[in-house]
Amino acid sequence: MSESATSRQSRSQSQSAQSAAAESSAQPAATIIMRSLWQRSEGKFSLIVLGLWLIVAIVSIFWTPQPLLATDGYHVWAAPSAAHWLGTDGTGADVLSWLMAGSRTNLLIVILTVLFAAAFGMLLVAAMVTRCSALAATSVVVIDALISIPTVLLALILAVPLGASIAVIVVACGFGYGLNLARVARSAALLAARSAYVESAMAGGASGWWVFTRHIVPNIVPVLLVQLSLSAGTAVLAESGLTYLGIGVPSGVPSWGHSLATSVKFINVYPLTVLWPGLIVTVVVVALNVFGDVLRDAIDPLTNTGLRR
Amino acid sequence: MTTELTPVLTACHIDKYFGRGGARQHRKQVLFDVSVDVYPGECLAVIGGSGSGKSTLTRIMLGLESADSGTVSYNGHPLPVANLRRESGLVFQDPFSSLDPRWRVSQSVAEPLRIQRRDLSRVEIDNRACAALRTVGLDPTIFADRFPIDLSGGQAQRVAIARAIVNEPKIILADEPMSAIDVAARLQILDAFATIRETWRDMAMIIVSHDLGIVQHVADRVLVLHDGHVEEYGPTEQVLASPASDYTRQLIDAATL
Amino acid sequence: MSVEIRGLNVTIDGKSIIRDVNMDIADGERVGLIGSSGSGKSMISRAIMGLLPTNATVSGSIRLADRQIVGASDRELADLRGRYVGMVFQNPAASLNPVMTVSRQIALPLRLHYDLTRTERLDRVQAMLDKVGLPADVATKYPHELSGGQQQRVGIATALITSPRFIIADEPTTALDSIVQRHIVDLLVSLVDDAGASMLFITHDFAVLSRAATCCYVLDNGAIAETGTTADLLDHPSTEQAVHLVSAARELSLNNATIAATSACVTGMTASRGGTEQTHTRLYDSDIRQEDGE
Amino acid sequence: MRFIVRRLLLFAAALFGVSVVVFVALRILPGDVASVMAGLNSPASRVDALREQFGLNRPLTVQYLDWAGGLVRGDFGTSILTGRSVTSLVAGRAAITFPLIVLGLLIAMLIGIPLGVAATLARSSWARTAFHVIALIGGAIPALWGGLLLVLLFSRGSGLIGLFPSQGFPLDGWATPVTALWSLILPALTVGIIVGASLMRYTRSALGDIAASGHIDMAMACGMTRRQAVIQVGLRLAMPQLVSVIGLTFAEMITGVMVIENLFALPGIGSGLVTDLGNRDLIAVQSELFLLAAFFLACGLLVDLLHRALDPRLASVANISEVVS
Amino acid sequence: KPNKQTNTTVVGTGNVAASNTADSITIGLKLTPTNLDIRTTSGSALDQVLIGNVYEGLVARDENNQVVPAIAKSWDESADGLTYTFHLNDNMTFSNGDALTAEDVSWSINQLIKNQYHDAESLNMVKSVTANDNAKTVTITLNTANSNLLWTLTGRAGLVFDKDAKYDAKTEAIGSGPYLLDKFVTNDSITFKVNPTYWGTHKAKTQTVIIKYLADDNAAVNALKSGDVQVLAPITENLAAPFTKDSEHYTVKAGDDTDKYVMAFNSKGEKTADKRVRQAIRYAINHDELIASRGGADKALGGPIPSLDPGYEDLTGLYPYDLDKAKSLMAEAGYSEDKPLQLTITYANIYGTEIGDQLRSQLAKIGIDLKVNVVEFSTWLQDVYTNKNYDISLVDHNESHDFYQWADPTYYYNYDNAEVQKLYAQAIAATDDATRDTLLAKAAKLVSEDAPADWLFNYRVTTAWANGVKGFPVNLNQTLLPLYNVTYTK
Ligand SMILES: Nc1ncnc2c1ncn2[C@@H]1O[C@H](COP(=O)(O)OP(=O)(O)OP(=O)(O)O)[C@@H](O)[C@H]1O
Ligand SMILES: Nc1ncnc2c1ncn2[C@@H]1O[C@H](COP(=O)(O)OP(=O)(O)OP(=O)(O)O)[C@@H](O)[C@H]1O
Ligand SMILES: [Mg+2]
Ligand SMILES: [Mg+2]
Repeated sequence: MSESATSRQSRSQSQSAQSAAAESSAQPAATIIMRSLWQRSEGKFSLIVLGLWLIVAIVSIFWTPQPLLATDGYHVWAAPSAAHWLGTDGTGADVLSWLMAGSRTNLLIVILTVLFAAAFGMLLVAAMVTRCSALAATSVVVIDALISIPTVLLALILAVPLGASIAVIVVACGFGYGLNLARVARSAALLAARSAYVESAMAGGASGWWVFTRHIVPNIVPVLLVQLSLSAGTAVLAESGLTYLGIGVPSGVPSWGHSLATSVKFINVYPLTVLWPGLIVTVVVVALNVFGDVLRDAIDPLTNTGLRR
Repeated sequence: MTTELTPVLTACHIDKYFGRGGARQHRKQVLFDVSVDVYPGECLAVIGGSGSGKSTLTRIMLGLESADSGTVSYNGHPLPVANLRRESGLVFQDPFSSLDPRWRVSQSVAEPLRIQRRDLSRVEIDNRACAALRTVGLDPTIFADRFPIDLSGGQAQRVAIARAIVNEPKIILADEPMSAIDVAARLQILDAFATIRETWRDMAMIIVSHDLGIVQHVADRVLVLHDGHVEEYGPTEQVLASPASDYTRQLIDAATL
Repeated sequence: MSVEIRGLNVTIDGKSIIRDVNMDIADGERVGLIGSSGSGKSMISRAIMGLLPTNATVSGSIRLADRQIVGASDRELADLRGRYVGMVFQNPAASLNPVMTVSRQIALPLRLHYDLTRTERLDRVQAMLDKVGLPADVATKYPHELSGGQQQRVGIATALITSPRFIIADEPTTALDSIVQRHIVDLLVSLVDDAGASMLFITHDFAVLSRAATCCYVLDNGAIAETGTTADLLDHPSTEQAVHLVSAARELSLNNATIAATSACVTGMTASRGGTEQTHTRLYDSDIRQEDGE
Repeated sequence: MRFIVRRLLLFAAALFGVSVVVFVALRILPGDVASVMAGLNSPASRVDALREQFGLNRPLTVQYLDWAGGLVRGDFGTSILTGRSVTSLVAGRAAITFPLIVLGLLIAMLIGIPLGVAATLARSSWARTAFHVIALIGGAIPALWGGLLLVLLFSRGSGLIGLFPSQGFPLDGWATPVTALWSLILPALTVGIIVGASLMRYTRSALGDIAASGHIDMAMACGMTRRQAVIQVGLRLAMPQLVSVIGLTFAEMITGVMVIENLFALPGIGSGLVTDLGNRDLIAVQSELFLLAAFFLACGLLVDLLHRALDPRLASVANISEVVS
Repeated sequence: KPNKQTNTTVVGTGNVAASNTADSITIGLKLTPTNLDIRTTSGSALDQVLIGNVYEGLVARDENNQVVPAIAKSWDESADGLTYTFHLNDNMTFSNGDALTAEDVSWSINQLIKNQYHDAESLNMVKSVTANDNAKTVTITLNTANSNLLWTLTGRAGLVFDKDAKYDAKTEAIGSGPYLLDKFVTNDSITFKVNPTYWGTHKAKTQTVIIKYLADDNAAVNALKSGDVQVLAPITENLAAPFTKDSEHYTVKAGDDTDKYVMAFNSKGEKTADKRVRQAIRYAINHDELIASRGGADKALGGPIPSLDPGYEDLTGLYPYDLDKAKSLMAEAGYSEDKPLQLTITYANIYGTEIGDQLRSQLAKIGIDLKVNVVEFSTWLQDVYTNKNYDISLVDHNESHDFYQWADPTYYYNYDNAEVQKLYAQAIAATDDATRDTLLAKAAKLVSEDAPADWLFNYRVTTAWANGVKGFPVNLNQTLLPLYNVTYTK
């Protein structure tokens, strides 16, 4: 989403450069957005957490404290030690290494889910605000009907032919969140679609595509951002739940849900091992949710006065 | 103006119903046999009580809504006429709702050009947008990069006008363009209209308002609507100075206090 | 009820909205407040009601009779509002409760402040509806079923139902056509004068202003620019802001004596309905056929 | 009236669609109930015989018509594997799941709405921040983890403070209501806290929008205190929105409840569905899914009708989507 | 004060034991039966709870897997091994009051054969089953001698049902055992009540036994901790630590069992047809480590026959953990760590993900890139068991006396060795146990040498109970769980 806003920003930037106005501060929009994100403590928190996540995910491709594949049946559920900072799990593998490697799986899941949800959601939004009232009415009803299907049911059924896999999570969650997105964005989109500026654009001969991409999408970006960030957080949570049910991330693929699901069985005996994945998931989900809120405020020229100068 | 002049836009015997359902008796008739026309270079004002059908009539005249009976013709051709849209400009009642809040002023003003004039280069489009802004008395160097939220009501209204005139329309429709702003700003906008009318001499204009002061200020002719019926129709001077109908007289008396 | 405002400052999110405003409204006085859009007129009225947005900070003093408003507890304010002070909001559509019927809405201040039976309340509501010129059947309707003008009158009725000692009217006649407008202004004035209450009247319309207010404040960008009796102010405005407003208003107000014969008339065009019809009947025969078909 | 009829017709159409989709989706799955029943070490002839006996060899359309015909008559079929009628099977499980969801929702509402109101009313910025943080963290806890933390804290036997049973449901069900209720407390708390946190966010944002609108100001101008206005007027105005959120949450809670039922060994719909699907007891699964979908659709219907009852502005509008949300 | 009074009175009656012994006991088990129809539905969960409790067989098994009398108090075997005569007990009744006669016995077995109920194929060699009601005998004649017959009759094949009773076998059960079925809640629990008309010596000692199915390990442990169940069988070894430590209140014990974790290599698989690959894998697997990671209770197992079954012999020496040998075999077969062999292991999700991860890690060392595919059991049945479409499979074969799997080339192992088949046929035809055992041992060794599978370990079930529970079987309790002896003293 940020791309569209940024490109819009840069487009007008070039215009303003043309219009021979006194250019006192020709800062790129991205810098302004980052700065206003960083200025708020929530923004700082979420940027740090998400940044760490990204870094760890990249680092884990090349390096983890212990090789990921190494199991050691003689030292299962070991307490934290110099060799294993966070101890070992039920196969004797290093918990820290698995959590680090898990971060990239979860990152992938989150990104794919969000993309899927965004694409699907926008499609639905387009259907709902179209001038063809029959299509709009049916899509509203269909969305209301589909939205009641719980993600986990979809995942259960998808998991049978596909087996436990990332695709199951992405499709099931992306589908559900796309519907949610459409439903939530509907009012903003309708507001834009029925607004006087769209009416005058249409009166001036604008095509539906023009109106949708130029007017409606930019005006639902704030809702979109918040909803997508919620979806991202929910995807992380859903991953752990689905993996626990055996229909999420396949065995052997590191993920936070995998760490959580395998260690959760032993919470009575080895509570410490469960602590880490649980904490990480909680913190990351909080960061994602907060990030959506602050990003919305930072990226929207209506709320971020810095962008308006 | 002389008799030979033909009207740009003519509406004849317009009836309009609102409401759902098939049976006519369940629907509400808001316009009763209304006929009106506009000549090039002329400014027609539509006045009347709230809910009397002013907005509906003007929307029908621009083909934004269809009438249940009666015809509208543009330059002698019955609607729909393809080039009416290109050659007309719209100014809505609420300036802020008619500007995309996330578009800069320059973008909003240039939008009609970008949609209709694919032949123009970007620079050319920008130049025309700036010219339009200047016409309505806004300095492009200051206002082009602003967002609507940073404009005052009068400024926003003038941006909306600039947007309506950027494509040099043959006819402009302004639906209560000034109700939301203070007196000083109203004057600015009226000045802007005056400039435009001097620039394009044969541009027609329809203005809807319930403020008789404004009507007196700009309009050449006045149409008085009362509950969907034409109450009075004639030159401004005549209608305001010696109204033929009681209703018009009451309106005028109440306004002069 | 007298109002005395001293050194009022209102800041929202670091932005100064009202700057050092002093204002006096004596018992039984009707005071007007004018100023360009966004100059802070509504904000002052809200400050008097203790209804500023939660993120606003206030300093200075507002005394209503002998009660201090600034810093008063919500409880104390609630006790004043609706009982001694009534307010007509600028935008009736956005302030009337969409899930309350008109009669419940109008009766709300009565219900909150007085111990009346249901029938007593309904009687008063009917009487009030009558006063603002609304038919009795409006009572059972919901706000969305009313026109803008009717909504505005419901707001006025709500503010007046308890016969408050002080009335704030924030542009109460914008959505009304001139006939109804005149009626409402007269009503407000008579109610205030009969009850010996006082009133703060905010408007853009100078005709209305001169009818409603005896003296007047001009607000510019949050500060008082000028003050005086309405007649004086309209005749000889002194500050730039006031001059600007008054001259614009003068230019725009309807004046039968100065109707300018600037614009040309289409000759042969008659001002009567019949005449127009005739012209068109001749021009467009086809239309008539269409109409006959219907 | 027309609205209700239209809405009911849509409801029926949706049910038909659901039945087809569910039926077809399940036939794609590999494995069947006959081989599950025959298990390891059975000759192929037995599997074939079982298949024949259960009518799994018939054409799909015949099987569908058979099933759908039953549905129309209110007969949801008999589970091949357990030999019980799906109705009684579902009824037994629903007697656990629905109380659990309702209890969870109650807890969520008890947590979410008052906290949401409090967050709206809070004037000091640190109090707002505190509410914000509570809502954020509460909504971000994985159900798995949160449930087990609660067990570690409050369960009899393994918890720090032994208050509630940590798992299971009493054998005689609701015949011993207190024990039954008691055994649902921890699972309901687990879902309730998570859902409550998000409900709090919704309440806060809905109330926030309304509190900034003129309606609250009007109520206050009539003589209400801010608290009165927010609770009496604000909540009432937010009600349609909250009703939709809660209606949707109902569906979402099924997701959370599946994990929770496993975690707390409750033989409810969620865990039952997982086993039935695992056993490929398709008649049971398709009827269960159908009933669930019907239930959700009915919830949606109810929400729409409530919406209408709660907002007089909708009474004159045929298509709700035009006005609300 | 009055309380004390009553107390003394109770003590005074000398009913001490009765006052402390609980009327009911709750037992936590793991795998739940889907229905109760033991004649048509597979799964050891049914054998576990129903045989010996509700239904009784002609003969039964003791906890050392040996045949003992049940409905038949004794039996004669003809010298050629073709005729068995069973002498039945007197005055036997079913729980519904019907008398249990020789007619019921022969009807039950004949029905099984006629309707091809579950396990019918194990009675393929039966020629006829006849009853003599007056003499209270049942005679079974065979076409060929079968040394497994008696043992077979301890299982489902020998169960005796009431010929005249009409009931829904999926949800009800009427048998002659010490308990009768009171209530069955699918997926949740089974309640047994004492059978008041029970005829035999295994009189139930506890009035009510509730069996609670706890699929989630945590829930199970919490249930034992909070006293919701008194016995947990099985308990995951790694989770037993708190109970092991608390010996004042709990007892934890591992019992012998016939569960074999069989990691089968598709003998006709594209890559696993190569014996060197199969052998390499067997050398590469560190069984000790696997067992240690599971808590150490399980036993290493080198071949297809576990210690409780006839023909057992310690074969763990055949393929000791030897990475070098494994690597060189892989090299011979053309694979190395740089050019790894891609294999997929498919198994049902009930076994958890850990074991797959461990195998993957162990096999990675010899250049096998093992993909772990954890599926639903029904999918496993379809893909592996029925369609034989797999590289490596993993399943806990908990049946006893199941060596025939290796002598059946159509079984999903795809293992076809004529010598083994011949030896097995001879063993079955043997008329004395010693000969049978030698032949079986020989066959088992041949199988193990061929490496059609690796037997990861012999799973020994760990059971934990609250002190005060007596008489709970520890051995074989996942397939055979007679509960008549169980008591709980608070
Ligand atoms: N879409 C619609 N559906 C039903 N009724 C409508 C619709 N639009 C307008 N009306 C009705 O038609 C009548 C005329 O409406 P119109 O908007 O033309 O009035 P107006 O003269 O412009 O009033 P105002 O001065 O308040 O703008 C009103 O009674 C209004 O209620
Ligand atoms: N909730 C708010 N938060 C921040 N600023 C606000 C808020 N409400 C109003 N303002 C600002 O306060 C200033 C004064 O607003 P106010 O509503 O008092 O103007 P007004 O004089 O009543 O104008 P109008 O004639 O248009 O009603 C404006 O600049 C407005 O932008
Ligand atoms: Mg209008
Ligand atoms: Mg105002």
